Amino acid sequence: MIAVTADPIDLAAVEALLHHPEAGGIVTFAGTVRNHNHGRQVVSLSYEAYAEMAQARMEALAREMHARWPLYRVVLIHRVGTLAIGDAAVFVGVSSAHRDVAFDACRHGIEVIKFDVPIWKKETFIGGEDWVEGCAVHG
Amino acid sequence: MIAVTADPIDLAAVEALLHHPEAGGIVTFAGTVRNHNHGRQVVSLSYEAYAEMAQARMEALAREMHARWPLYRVVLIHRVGTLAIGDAAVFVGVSSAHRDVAFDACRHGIEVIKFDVPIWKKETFIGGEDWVEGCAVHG
Amino acid sequence: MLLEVRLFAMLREAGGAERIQVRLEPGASVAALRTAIAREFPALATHLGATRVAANLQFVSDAHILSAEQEIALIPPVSGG
Amino acid sequence: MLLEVRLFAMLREAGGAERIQVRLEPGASVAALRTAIAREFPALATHLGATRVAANLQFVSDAHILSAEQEIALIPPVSGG
Repeated sequence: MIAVTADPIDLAAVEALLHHPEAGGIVTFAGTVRNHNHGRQVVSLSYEAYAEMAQARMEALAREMHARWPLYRVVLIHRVGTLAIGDAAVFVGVSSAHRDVAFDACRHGIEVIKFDVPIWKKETFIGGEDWVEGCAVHG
Repeated sequence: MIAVTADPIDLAAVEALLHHPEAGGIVTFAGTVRNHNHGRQVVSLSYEAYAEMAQARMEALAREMHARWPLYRVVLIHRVGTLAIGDAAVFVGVSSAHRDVAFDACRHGIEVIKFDVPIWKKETFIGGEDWVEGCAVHG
Repeated sequence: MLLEVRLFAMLREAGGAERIQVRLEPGASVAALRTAIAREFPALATHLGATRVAANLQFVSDAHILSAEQEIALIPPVSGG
Repeated sequence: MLLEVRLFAMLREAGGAERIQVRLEPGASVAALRTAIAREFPALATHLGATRVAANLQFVSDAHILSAEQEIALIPPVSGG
């Protein structure tokens, strides 16, 4: 499952997708909205995506991950719209026969999403709102 | 939450435990029962624990993890008893402000559990059953 | 040729629009697009150094040759996750 | 002193019991316990090389001094996860 979506991430459902009878290890990363950033009190975050390109880039990422590591399942989800503190904004999950593979692939997945998928985060903090400084360089 | 338990691992409940308003990243590892091992078709697994020591060792591990990395929450669960293919036998989850920390701590957690917590796995495969060869050396 | 260029996030706000139109010679490159935008859209100019260009949903280099059939977008520094 | 030693997994099955009793001199070490078990419980002897010893829920070295108040266990190679 690869998705750029306004819907909340249903962790139980995505965990179920990751299960595979030959998989021995499932590693997941959930990026959640923090209540602070650079010393500012964050009230909420809103994410804007170039949705078609983000979806295409995440699908390409999943293919790259499958080509590079022996994975059974890859789940990549990024939310768009307004999120509250504690909400999961991004989810990366992989299953593999081997835990080292699963850790490496999951970590790679979130790194590429952070550096290379056209999604932007705007913080609403006490006293204003601002785009979060992002990553310009290819990761 | 640190537990050696016969109850199934409720992934939604443990994910909820890992959330913290200051945490930006949650990394989890779930070790699931595979349908094969060393070329044998596995029917089920059963885990036996030295329960008091396993619990104490996992509680000490959680303290070690908190001391070594800036973590908000640590969840360590290992099941005992008979498990079916696909069941999660072990779960390690951590939350931190930083994803690198969360990945490193989670990976350390599962490594220590595999090498250092007194739990033993017996495989039932087609044609017999046997204890799985384990780790004798301190990890 | 007349190109439509999509804007997002801080570029969309700086430009005050979701799309801009840029006229270039046929066969112009991404580098030529950057030069034209810097000249014609001063509000976007300061952002262009850190901005990547996408054509048909893929990042392209400054040497990439553009055409009006391609979907073109400016991609300011991303901050997902 | 008479020590009770807990057995688990393959050791429990090899020994046919959840506990064994081993008589040692007061102040005996884990090394002495290993020697006594190897002599008195041939079914366990072949497993001892890879087996660790725990006292009061912690792994202890061969130099550790045992007492009847400690909860002592043999820990064969673990295979959790």
